[in-house]
Amino acid sequence: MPAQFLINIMIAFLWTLLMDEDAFHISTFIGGYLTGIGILFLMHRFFGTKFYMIRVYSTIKLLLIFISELAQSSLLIMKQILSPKLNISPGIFTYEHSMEGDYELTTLALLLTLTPGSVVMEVSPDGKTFYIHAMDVEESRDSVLKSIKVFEKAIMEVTRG
Amino acid sequence: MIQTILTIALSLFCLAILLALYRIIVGPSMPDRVVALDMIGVNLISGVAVFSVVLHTHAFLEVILIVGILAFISTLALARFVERGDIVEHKRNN
Amino acid sequence: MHLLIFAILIPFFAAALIPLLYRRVGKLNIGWFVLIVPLILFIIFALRIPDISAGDTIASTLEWIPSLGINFSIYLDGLSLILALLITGMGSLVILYSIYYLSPYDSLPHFYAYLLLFMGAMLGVVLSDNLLVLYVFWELTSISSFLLIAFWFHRKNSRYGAQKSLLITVFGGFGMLAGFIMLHTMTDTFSVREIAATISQYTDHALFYPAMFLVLLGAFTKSAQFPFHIWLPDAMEAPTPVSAYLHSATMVKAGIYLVARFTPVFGGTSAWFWTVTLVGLVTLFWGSFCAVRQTDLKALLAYSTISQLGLIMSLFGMGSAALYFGDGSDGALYGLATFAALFHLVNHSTFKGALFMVVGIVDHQVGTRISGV
Amino acid sequence: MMNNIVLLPMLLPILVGVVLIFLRAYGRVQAWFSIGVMAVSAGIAFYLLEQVQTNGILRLDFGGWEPPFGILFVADSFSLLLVLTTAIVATIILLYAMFSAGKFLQTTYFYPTILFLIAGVNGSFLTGDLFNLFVCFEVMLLSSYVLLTLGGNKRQLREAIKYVVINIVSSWFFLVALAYLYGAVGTLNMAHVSVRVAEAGQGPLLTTVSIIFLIVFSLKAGLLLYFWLPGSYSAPPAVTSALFGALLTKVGIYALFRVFSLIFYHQPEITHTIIGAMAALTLVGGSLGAIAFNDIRKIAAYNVVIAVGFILVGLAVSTPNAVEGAIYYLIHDMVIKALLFLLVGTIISLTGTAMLDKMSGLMKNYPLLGWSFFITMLSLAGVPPLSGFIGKVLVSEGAVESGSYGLLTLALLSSLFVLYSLLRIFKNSFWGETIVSKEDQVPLKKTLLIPCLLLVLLTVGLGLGTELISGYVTDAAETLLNPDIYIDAVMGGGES
Amino acid sequence: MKINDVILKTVSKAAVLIIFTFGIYLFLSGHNEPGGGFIGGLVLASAFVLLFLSHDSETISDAIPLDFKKISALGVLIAFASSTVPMFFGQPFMSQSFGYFDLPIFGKTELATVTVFEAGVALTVIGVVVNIIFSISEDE
Amino acid sequence: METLIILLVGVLTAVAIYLVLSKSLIRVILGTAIFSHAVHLLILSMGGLKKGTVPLLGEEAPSYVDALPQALILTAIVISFAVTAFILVLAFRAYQELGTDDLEEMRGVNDE
Amino acid sequence: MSIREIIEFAGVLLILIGSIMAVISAIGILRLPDVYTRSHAATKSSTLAVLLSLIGTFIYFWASEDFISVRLLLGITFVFLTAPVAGHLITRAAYRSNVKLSESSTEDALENVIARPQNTDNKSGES
Repeated sequence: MPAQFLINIMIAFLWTLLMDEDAFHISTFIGGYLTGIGILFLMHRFFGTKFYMIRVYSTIKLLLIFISELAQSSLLIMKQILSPKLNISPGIFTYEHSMEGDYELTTLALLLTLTPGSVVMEVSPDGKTFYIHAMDVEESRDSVLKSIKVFEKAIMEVTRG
Repeated sequence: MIQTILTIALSLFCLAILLALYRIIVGPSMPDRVVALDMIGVNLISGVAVFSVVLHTHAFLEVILIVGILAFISTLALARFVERGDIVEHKRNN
Repeated sequence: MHLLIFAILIPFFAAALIPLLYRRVGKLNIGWFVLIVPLILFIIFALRIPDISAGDTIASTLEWIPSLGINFSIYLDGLSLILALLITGMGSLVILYSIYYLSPYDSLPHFYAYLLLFMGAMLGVVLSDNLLVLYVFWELTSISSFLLIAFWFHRKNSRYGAQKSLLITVFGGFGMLAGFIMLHTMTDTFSVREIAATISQYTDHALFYPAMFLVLLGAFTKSAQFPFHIWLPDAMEAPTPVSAYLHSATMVKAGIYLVARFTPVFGGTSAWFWTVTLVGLVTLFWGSFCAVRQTDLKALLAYSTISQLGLIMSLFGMGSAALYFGDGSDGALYGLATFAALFHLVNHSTFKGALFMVVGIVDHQVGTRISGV
Repeated sequence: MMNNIVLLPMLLPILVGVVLIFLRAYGRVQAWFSIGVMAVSAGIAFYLLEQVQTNGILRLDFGGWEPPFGILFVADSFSLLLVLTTAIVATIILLYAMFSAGKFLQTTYFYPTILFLIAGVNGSFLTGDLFNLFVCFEVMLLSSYVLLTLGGNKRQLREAIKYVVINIVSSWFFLVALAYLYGAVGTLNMAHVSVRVAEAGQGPLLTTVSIIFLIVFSLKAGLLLYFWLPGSYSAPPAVTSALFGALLTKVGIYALFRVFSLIFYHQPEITHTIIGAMAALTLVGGSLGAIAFNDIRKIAAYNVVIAVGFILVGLAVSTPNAVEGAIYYLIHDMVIKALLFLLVGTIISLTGTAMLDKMSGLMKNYPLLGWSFFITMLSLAGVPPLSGFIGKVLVSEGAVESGSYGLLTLALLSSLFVLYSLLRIFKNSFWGETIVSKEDQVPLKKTLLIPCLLLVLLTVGLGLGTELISGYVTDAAETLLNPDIYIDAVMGGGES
Repeated sequence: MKINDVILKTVSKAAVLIIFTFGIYLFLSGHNEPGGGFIGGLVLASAFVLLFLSHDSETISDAIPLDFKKISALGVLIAFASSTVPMFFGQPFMSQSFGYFDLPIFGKTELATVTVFEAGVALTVIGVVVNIIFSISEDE
Repeated sequence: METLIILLVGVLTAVAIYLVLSKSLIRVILGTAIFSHAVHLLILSMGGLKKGTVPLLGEEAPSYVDALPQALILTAIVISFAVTAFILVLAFRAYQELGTDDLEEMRGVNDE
Repeated sequence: MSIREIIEFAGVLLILIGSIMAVISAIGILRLPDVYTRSHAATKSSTLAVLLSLIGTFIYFWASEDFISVRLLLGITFVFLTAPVAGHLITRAAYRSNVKLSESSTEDALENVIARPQNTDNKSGES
């Protein structure tokens, strides 16, 4: 996967050199890069792996999920804050995830922390279990459990391709 | 128009900081204060950003990142202190 | 530059040499070597007698801090010569005496070094023309006296007496220094002769009387005049040769020398006359009065010394009356009083020195100096 | 006129100090390096002093910014005399440190800190900018904090806290004064400030600012506000207190002289009167303190206070004689205070106690030490012909000239108290029955006496050889009394 | 239950990268823009502090074998030595000079001697700050 | 504006002095720190609060503010930083050695 | 109104929304019953608030001066990255230092996992 990226950069660099300009122009480089993407899209089967822009796509998707979750959760919190009576029942519950490696784990934890009404409080020493504090346990447990699957899938798309 | 909105935004940030300040003073527990402090840091960042828009200058943009870094480190240090009573461990157990 | 400057410096060099010499000489009594110094000096000064009595004076200068007008200026006239002879002569005798008096267990090099230090300092006092240099030697006499009184410093009384004498004489010295500085401020010179020559212009100066009293303060503390006499009896803890030499014959005469030296400067005022005379008389009576009550022979002699010093002081005071009453320094009163004072000065030195030495011998032989035991 | 060499007395110690940090493990090497650099800076200071006599005041503008912009170093006779003395005294103290310091001190950055301290001191003497003076003060103070706490026994820590807090507060007051001065005259270059003050006239505002300066520098110098001094000067080891006693208060005194002779000289009836009153009270307080204690370190520390009062009498009077005398006395005091603290430290290390009543009869066992102390005592009391004498005479003469008889009396009486307080030490610890037998006596390292004897020689030499330095001192006093010389030298090159 | 710091460690790795980049940028931009040795040094030091906070001191000392006391000393040395250099060319202490050079790839670049001085300052600040944080916060 | 800042300086100084005079060492340290900030503000306002852009070469504006007070304050901040750090370490050591951070109690601790 | 001005205005509007959110989350800090719920307010809405205002600023500069501020982007990334971690750390620290959950809490899965000292009247207290 990184190999593809490097090749792409190389193509872009080559492109820039072939243009034979006086100075280094970033626009030429970007043009070269785009050309490289095209070439790679055509050629990626020869490298035997998936086209790396798919990874980029999933990363962007993950980011969008992040942002939308953040917006949702903020709105939720603000609704609760601004409601005249606090009608919440906070609590802590556990969740066992299926992530591997520090980066996946951390990403999931960050995502969870930003989802509506939940904060990851503890990670068990083996790293398998999250202890999550929720604003409204009953309500958010379901939503968290539901959305968490989506997250896991999104993350795995990025990390494992 | 824009200036008015920006002024309002700026004063709202100040208000938020003052509210958080109240939480710092009242407490009641140490983590409460840390939470509020973290919030002040975050609001300060926004305030600086808005301020640089008001003044039409780029000179303060570095401040944003620096305040962010410092707020994070201080929150981290305070949280550790609350949690374990030390800040830098010599040798971690695990 | 005159040879006489070296006369002052010889004792200092000799004192510095003693520690080296002591190692070489070994068991031989070092006193014999030390004795040579005052003897030579005595001869040097004695050779000057004809010149001085003919009315000549000798002056010479060695530069020290010329930019501030502070120099080793030597001035030898009759008054100085008498005292110089007294110092060297008594010095020789006392050293001779102490050769037999001190036990070999005492720290002889220290003793002789201090004694030579004192001798040099005292010569400096009587020969200096420059006020500040005079003050330098003045303080040196106080210090050497301090060291000599505390020669047996393991005794508590010695330490007490040494400290008391040092504090009082240094206190007086500081007063005298202030007086000298005032004189300098008035006349812009440190030379006694120049001051005496020009002082008549400054008698109305605001500093004139403060300067006079401050100089007198120095003289009175050194010469154990009432009420500063209290250090002298305590100083009798010193070894007897020291008592004989410093505390009856020479050092206590420094104050009197000062008064004599400054009579031409301040003598024309009533304040000088009354102060010197009255203090002298009170000291004379108080000293005698106290002396009667003493049983310790040395203390008795100390108080007797105080009263004798008072006598000499009052004589100088009376002499100055001649100046005050306009009789002039050529008058009979001035001449007579001064002559009497100087004569008694020498007189007292010799007889009191002898008495002290005798007491020392008694002490040695009998084992006590308390009479009536 | 551009003279990079002016910078060296501050730069060299810093550079060498930094290098020494890398040589942490080699105590001896560190010591020799520091001694070497101090000796070299003594040579430089002497060379500069000669230069000043022939070429007039030297100046170095940092980065080539002409005054009044930028910061600059100015070397006149007064500063250079102090730099020279600092270098010599520091060399000797370092010698003592090398012979006495244990493994512990050598490996805890002792020498680098000393060098930084000296750099701060020299910088304060040489700088021509008030803010830079503040910075150099802080360099010096920070090093002194570190020195005070090195070793870290309880007493040291306690005194250090007091010392540090007081100095921090006074430093901020220094900044307050700088702020007001900057607000009033718009510059901090000393010569330029002087010009501006002279132009605008020293009104009530500026006089008030000058009094803030007075308070700040008095705190540093120990003038009247000396309450912190005895404790912190008596707590640390001998070498440190010798450095403190010899150098730290002197920087405050230097600043007082500089500021009140160069800048705020227009209203002497207010400022100099206050200085006089403070000096008088300092003399009284110091004298009482010196005779009140049984702890010989405290006695020595109070002697520092007395000396400060005495020197400031010279400034309060401000006649040519008095200023000259004060300079002589300042130089003398640097030498003799170093000696005093070294001797006191040696006595304590020999007897294991600092209490007067617990020691006796050292004279028998350590005669050389005893005589050193005796000469120190006399020199401190201003007994001729030792080094304290000429300064005392001249300051007294200044007091007489200006009619300040009260100050004169106090100054002379304080000398008596000095004498008495030290006489007590001498009498109790050196005289008396020797209570320690020959076998039990702690051996005195001969090498420890070498620095002491060097200082003794110095004090005797300064007394007898006054003529050698009198030319420089006169020049220094002349510059102090005529601010125009200084101003011309600094502002002459640039726009005026 | 033992504390599991995995989230903190992972995030701080990323954060340290950002801080380092930013610190070096600040350090280099000090010429015409706000920044410079002192500020850059502070930011870089905060990166070290973050590392020490999120990991333990021994791990970091193994990973980054630097003696911060010596770093600060080295910084002072560089700063002062670079200020001394103009003295050998007859310029006043602390004189700075700069020039424009044509470097390959970078094009026309400004090189100023002040950068060396700033590097010294930055090193000093890093060393001092890390040391201070260390001595205050480290457990016995 | 200047008046406002001067008032702020006054308040800060009052707070600082109150803190410095208290018994607890840590309060004293905080007091000195606050005092330093008050002084920095004072320098700033004494330099004159003028209209103008930050004095940077990158910025182009008709007027710049006076750069000197800022340079002074920057230096002063560095120094106050160093000093505060030092005294914090010192207080920590003292707390370890003497077992108290109360200045009154510290005085009672015997020598050695 | 040109496009440019509209974009500028959008940026400013983002800033305004951000500021309003900041105030709301600050109210949350005051109103919510315990540390844990408060940290929700601090980590979520507050982060969003600052992100909004930073992005607003970024857009504004982009629109008005064609200035792409990498520093701002770095800042946004940094805040985005660290704010959740801060919340995580604080809640963890709070729980481990015996700050009680609010009365209204219904569930405590950590109760039996982390040994908390059994003194009820601890110093940190409850809200």
